[in-house]
Amino acid sequence: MTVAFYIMAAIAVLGAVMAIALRNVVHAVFSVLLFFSALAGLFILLLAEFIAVVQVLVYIGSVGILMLFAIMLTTKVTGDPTRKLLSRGWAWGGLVSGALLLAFLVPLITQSKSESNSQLSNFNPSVKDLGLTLMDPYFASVGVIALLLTAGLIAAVVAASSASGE
Amino acid sequence: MNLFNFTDSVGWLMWVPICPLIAGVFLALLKPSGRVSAFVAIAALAVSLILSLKAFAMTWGHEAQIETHNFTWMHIGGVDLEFGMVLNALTGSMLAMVSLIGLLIFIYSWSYMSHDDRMGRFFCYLSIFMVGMLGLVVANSLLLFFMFWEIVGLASYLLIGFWFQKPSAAAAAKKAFITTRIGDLGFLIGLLWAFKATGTFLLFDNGSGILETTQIAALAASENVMFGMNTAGAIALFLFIGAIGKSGQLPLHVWLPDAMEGPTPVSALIHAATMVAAGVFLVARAFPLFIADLAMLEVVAWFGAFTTLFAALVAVGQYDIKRILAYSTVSQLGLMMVGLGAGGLALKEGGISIGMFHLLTHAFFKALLFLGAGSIIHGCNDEQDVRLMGGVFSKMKISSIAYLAGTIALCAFPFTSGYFSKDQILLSAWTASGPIFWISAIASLLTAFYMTRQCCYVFLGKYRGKGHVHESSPIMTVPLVILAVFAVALGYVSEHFYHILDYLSGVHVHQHESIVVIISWIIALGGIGLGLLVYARAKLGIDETDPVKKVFPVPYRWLENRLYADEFYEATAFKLWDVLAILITVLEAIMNQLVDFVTVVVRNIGSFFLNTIDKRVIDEVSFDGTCSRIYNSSQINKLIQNGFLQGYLRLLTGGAVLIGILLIVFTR
Amino acid sequence: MITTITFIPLVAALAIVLAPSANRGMIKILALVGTLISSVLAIQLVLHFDFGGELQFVEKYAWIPSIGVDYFLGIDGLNALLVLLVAFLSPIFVLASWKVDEKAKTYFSLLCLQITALYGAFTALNFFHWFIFWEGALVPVFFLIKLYGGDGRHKAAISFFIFTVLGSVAMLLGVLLLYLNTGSFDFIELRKLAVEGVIFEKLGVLYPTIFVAVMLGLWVKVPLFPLHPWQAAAYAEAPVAVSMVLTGVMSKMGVYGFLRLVVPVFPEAIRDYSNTLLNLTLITILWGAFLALRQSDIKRILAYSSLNHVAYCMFGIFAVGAAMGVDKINAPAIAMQGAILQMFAHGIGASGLFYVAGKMEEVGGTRDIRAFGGLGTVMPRYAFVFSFLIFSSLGLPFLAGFAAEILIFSGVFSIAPIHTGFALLGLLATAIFLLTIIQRIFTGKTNATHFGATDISYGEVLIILPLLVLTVWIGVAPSTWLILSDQFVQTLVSLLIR
Amino acid sequence: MNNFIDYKLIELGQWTVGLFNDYPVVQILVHLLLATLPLTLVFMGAFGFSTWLERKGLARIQNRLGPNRVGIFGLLQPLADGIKMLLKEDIVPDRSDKLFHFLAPVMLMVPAFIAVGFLPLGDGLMALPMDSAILFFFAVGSLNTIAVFMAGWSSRNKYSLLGGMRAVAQMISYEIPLVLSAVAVIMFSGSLNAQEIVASQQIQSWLASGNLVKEFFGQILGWHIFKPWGFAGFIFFFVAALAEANRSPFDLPEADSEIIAGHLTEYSGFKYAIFFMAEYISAFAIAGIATTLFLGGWSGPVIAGLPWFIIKMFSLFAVMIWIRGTLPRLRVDQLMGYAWKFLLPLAILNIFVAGFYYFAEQQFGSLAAFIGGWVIGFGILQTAAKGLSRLNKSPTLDGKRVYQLVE
Amino acid sequence: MEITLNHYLILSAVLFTIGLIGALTRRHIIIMLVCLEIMLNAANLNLIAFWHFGPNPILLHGPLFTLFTIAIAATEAALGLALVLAIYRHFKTVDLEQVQDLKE
Repeated sequence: MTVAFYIMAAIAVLGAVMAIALRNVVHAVFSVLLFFSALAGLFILLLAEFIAVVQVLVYIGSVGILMLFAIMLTTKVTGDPTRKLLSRGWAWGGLVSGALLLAFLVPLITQSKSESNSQLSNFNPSVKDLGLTLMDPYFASVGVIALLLTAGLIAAVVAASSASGE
Repeated sequence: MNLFNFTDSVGWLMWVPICPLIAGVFLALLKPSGRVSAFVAIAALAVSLILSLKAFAMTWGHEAQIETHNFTWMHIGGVDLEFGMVLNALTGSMLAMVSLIGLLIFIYSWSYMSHDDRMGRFFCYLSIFMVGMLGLVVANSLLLFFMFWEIVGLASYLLIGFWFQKPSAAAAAKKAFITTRIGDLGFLIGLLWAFKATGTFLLFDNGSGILETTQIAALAASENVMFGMNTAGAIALFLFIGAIGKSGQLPLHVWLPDAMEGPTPVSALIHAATMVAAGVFLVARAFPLFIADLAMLEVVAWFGAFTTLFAALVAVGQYDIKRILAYSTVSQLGLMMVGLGAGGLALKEGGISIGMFHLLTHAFFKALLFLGAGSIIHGCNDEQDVRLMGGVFSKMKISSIAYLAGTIALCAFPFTSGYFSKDQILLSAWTASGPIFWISAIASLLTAFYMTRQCCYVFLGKYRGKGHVHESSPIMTVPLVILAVFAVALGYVSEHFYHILDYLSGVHVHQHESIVVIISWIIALGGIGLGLLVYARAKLGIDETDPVKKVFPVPYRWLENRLYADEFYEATAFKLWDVLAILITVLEAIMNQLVDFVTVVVRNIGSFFLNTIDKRVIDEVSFDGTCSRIYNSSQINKLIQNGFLQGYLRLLTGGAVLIGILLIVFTR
Repeated sequence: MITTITFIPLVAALAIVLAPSANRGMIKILALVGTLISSVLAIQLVLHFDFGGELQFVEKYAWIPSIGVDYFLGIDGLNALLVLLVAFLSPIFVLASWKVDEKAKTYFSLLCLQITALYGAFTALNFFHWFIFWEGALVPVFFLIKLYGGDGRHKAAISFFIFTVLGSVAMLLGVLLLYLNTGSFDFIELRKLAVEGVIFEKLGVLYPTIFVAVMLGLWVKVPLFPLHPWQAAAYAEAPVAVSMVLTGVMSKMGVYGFLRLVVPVFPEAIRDYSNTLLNLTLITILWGAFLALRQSDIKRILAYSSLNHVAYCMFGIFAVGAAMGVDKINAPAIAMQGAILQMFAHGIGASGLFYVAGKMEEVGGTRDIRAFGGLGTVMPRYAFVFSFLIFSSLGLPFLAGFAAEILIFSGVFSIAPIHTGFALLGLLATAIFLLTIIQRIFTGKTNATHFGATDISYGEVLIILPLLVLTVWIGVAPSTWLILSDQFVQTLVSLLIR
Repeated sequence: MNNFIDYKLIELGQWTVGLFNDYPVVQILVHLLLATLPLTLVFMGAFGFSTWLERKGLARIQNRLGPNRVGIFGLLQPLADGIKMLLKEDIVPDRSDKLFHFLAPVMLMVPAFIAVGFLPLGDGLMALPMDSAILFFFAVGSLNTIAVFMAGWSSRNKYSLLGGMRAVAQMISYEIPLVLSAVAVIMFSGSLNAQEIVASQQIQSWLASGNLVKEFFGQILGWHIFKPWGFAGFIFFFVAALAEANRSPFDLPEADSEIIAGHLTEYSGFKYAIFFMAEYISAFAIAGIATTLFLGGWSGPVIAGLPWFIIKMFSLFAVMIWIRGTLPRLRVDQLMGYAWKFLLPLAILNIFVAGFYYFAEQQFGSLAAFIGGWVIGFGILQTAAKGLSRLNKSPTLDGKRVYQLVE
Repeated sequence: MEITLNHYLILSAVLFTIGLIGALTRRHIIIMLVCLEIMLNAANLNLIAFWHFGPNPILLHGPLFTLFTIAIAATEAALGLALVLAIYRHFKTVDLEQVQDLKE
């Protein structure tokens, strides 16, 4: 488990770093797909099979594709060899983000008590349980999410198509 | 209020006006064809007639009995405004007369109007009229009486102006409405005063009604309220003004001859038999008030006397067959007033019967005369000028005989109905006041004279008009015959004659004076004789000068021009009215100029504020100055708000970092 | 509830603003639906009104507590009938302007705004927000006249605006002075203070000044004699529906203001100056009637007739001040009831008249009655409706005008018989000029230009039909409506008569 | 108990694993090998066979012989082709993205084989026995898209890119009706487990009755395809599956006549062979999952589960071949419209029909639900389909069509 | 060494920061969206980790919440990319620096 975690973590970090560092946008997107799959692996490690599947279905199968589409539709076919990689004042951004990690997240995490024992060893959550929970106590939330998705879908269609009407 | 209770209360009397109302609404809303309309209206009125006859039967023999049925119309501030119906002899007889004559005239109109494509509308108006008239008769509240009175006025307006395409008809309708309205305002004041003085509008209300003894006594107790009269007299005076307007008495008589512009059945029904008699009926109804101040009775009698003489004189100078009858009506109405006034002076309560009896007989023979005239006009191809008629008798036997029956009744030929009623009036006048008697007698003589003149013009000689003369249809002649029978035969109830008088007034009436009887014989026969003497042999026609005119040219011209009454009003009242209106219009124009001036001033003040104060002070110093200062200070903010997305994000993150640091610092 | 009724038309106005301006049908439907909902709710509300009770359906929330301003709404006997009036008329206003197509969006949103202001002005019970609605009713009318009126609309709108605003300013100053001395903007509170005589005491020397100042604003709005000249022009030049609003409801706002703000708060003044007030009112009655005699512009005639009729209301109200005491017929109550009923009856009748007069302009292209003739032959339905309303207006029994006028006269005659006698002359003049209208327009030979004139459609008949039905209803059974204000009037009269 | 072959195979596997009880690491490896190797080999063999089958079938349909030189009936033709492919030069375009050009076929093949692992080949015979196997199958199936895009993009060829984009758009679109029509089955069986889904297609009470006739039919009549929603769902699923596997008539991404084989343009040699194989294995996988979902999986009378499964799967594949030989290719605008405007609404409607059927079965018994379901449920679907096709009908072009070059 | 909650937390913090750095420094608008997804995923990892090591995993709060997050993230991605398309059409660029109309 330990090994698997470190491998996955390494892949995830690598993917993420590559995603923000690579000049070629398509490559960047592919590396973020790598990051997504590593995260799916981590989910499996954490016994959240279903979430892993959803991760693959949604992120790799849909969001990634969507990004690729967006790239294909916006820049030239081969991807945009951007003149400059980083935006104006990038140093500020880097500095601030790093500061956030160091000043905010790391101290908070290190201060907290480390938990290692999992209650999940004697309980294997099945998809059925998840579904029942989703449909019974959280039915309203599911409805809201469904509405949101529909609204998002329509909004996306409108946003993407209305401009073409110009 | 139980409308369907026909036995123990008189609430069912309400159905008498409601029946034609239903017919009228039905005709107005559904607009059926002319034939159906006529049928509906006649059927409704027939029901009313049956109910009226029931009412008549209930009162006959119970003359002193007064039955009422009252209900609340409005409730205000703890006070009830009540309406009601009353059933006494006055109601019963009048109802019977009105609905009977009404029905006959409805039937007559069916034929008379059959060529008019607005026949349905005509019957609708007629039904509305019957609503008003019957309602007025049964009303137990002065206010309700007034309301129906106005409805009658409306119906009269609509019917006079029935052929509104004719400008003269429209003008006559308006004139009729407005002239009677002048009288109505008097009536209104009278009833308001009555309300103020008694606190009720009810005529009879178990002893507390206006006409009942306690109230009358209270009203009569106050002395010298107005012109030396007591309150009852004052109220009566104003009510009498209403009666003057409606019954075409002297100052306000001008509308009635003009009203002949309407269809002939209308003239017969409204402007001869019923509506114009409503004024007389009002006086009869409110008679206790009149009796309470004898001065008021004299006023009534004098007004009546002047009117009857005036109208009889004018009638002599007219050529239009309907106009002659119209002036005759005015004259007879005056005579009824004389009857009421003088009768009141002579017989106290019995005065009612004197006037009312003539009203009833007059209704029959005058309706007959109008309908006959209508038939003759119809037969003479819608010609109304008597000079263009002549020789009608031989062509239209039935109509002519009926017409002649009416004529002799009107002339008070002995033992006809007119004779008895007129005789009673002259008798009362003889008792009451000499001058009034003589004026009435002269007027009666003139009546006989002008009726004879008219008959000579119409029936004798050769036909002088265009086309052929033809007899009218049976539907028209049958009512004529029935009315003729009534006109003559009402006289043959002579043994019941005093019964009728007793019945009408509720008190025992008996008067006899041989001289008067002789005088009235002389008047009737003398008038007819004089007329025949002058006109029977004379050459008559449109080109010929009237025989009387040959003798008295100047006075006759005055008569021809109706004694210049219209011209007089034109020159006085109308002018005054116009001058007032012009004066106020001018004043208003001046005020409008002032308004414009004010507007200009305000606008100038406004522009002063705009140009001087706003621009200088507000804009340059305070508001704009502040704004530009704020604008300048925003240059720094502008650096941050640069629209660069990541810039915002970075600031956001910086903020988070700051919070983190603060958290760390403060949690330690 | 009242809040809902008041603001639904406002919501409709907003919706209209947001609606696509090309879609006029939708705009009109929106306006109609908005007003209809309000109307239905308002009628529903009045149906639940308890006749015997005092103030009902009260909504009272502190608004600006520091100066005693509440959001205070309620219905009592006085405004129940007027709310009903607005409820009956407001959909008809919209329907009457159904043919407005040019700048329809602005028009209908202004109209809806107007209706909100009307509801508000009739239900507000705190001077502060009453005044907001009062002025709020002014602005849309100004624009409606200015944008959609006839040829002389600019002048009419300006003079209308200036007059009413000046009046309002006077009133505002007066009420502010009143507030400074009594510390209350609340109508009910002020009435209570007046009953206790506190107001008369506290104001002292200022009393007459404040009375006159407050009255000025209302005087202009009604309007009464010296301050009426704006009226005829505004009524004549406004578009049909706005004329209806002006005559049907706006003039009633002035009368309502008298009953709400002047009579209960300044009873002493009403008593002391009753003779002057009655004289001025009488002049207004005759003035309007005689002016109308000389006019040939139909809307001007109706405007002056309106001047005359509304003055009858004031006649009834001022007579109460002149009353010496309650005699056996309780004349002051009858007069005041008459005044209130006259507001309602005239609101219904005059709106209808302006509506049909507008139709006349449509047919003949002019408002000059001399240009017409014989329309009765070609347009029988129209002639019927027009004549019906005219007869109601001239006081034919069993129609609305009579019931109200007979009450006013019955009451006033007991108090001031001479004045009544002269006022009856006005009645005569009314009859003359109204019948002249019928004579000119409908009788005689048909004008050649109008042979092809089409009669009003059944749809238009349907618009006007509720008014006709109400006219008959008021005339035949006035107690249906009177019972609403009976309790209120008795209270008010007992306050005025010591 | 006719599934003895399945059980024997499982026993054999367990026995083999049991041999290495002392060496845990080796045991895991052996376990993995036993799970994957036979599968890989079998399916590669099946791939070879199916290429032969397809060529033969197409040839028969087109009234010719097809491969007949190498081996009996040309049976060894696939082998020959494979060798040829291996020997060919691997051409990589100069400006291509080398890494992705190399990764693309691998990315396509790996998910295809993983997907095959989720098929319930027999009773208990499953390479990756996971609880939510169906879900995993679809998740893995969606990875195909990435690979195709990779291939298309990395070739630096406009036809390739166009093909890749077409493929991506098509696959994403058809994935939705595909999953939705499967949802009906999942809902009905109440499980995502492939074995349970198969078990739910056997009428358990009949199996336990001991009556041979009942046992026989109990293994057939429970198939979802015999239910109205199942029949409709199967059709939707199969149509979507054709598109998902880029099979004719949805083979637009590889349309030779339009875009010169699309994303495969720049591939040759072994990489091309891998692409080819991955596509066939994908087709097998999707046919297998259709079998599992609608045709009762391994459930069948008389003979064992594994043969039944393979027979069914290959029959479906044969139908695909048949379709390929029969139907022309779709136009690209029709393609998307068909997915979004026709299949998707019908699939959603089908879910409702399935739900109602489920409750009808509980309420009225299975026979009544069966009869009523076919009448009502199928009627609804039929009406909906008719209505949708009418709605989707493109406006007809008026006027005579003009052939400029012909006339 | 046993894997504890803190490992996951650190990992997710690091991933989040990487995403943040990308979002704050890269000028390509799509990369920025990519970075947003990275951050969201890091958060998801946190949720699952807390659930896994949390006191009451049987309630399945973690996966549920993650499911919702993913749904929202998917919406966000779709919408964001649609906006990118709109922006691209409007500005003819995907360069964030040139998309500064908000300034006016």
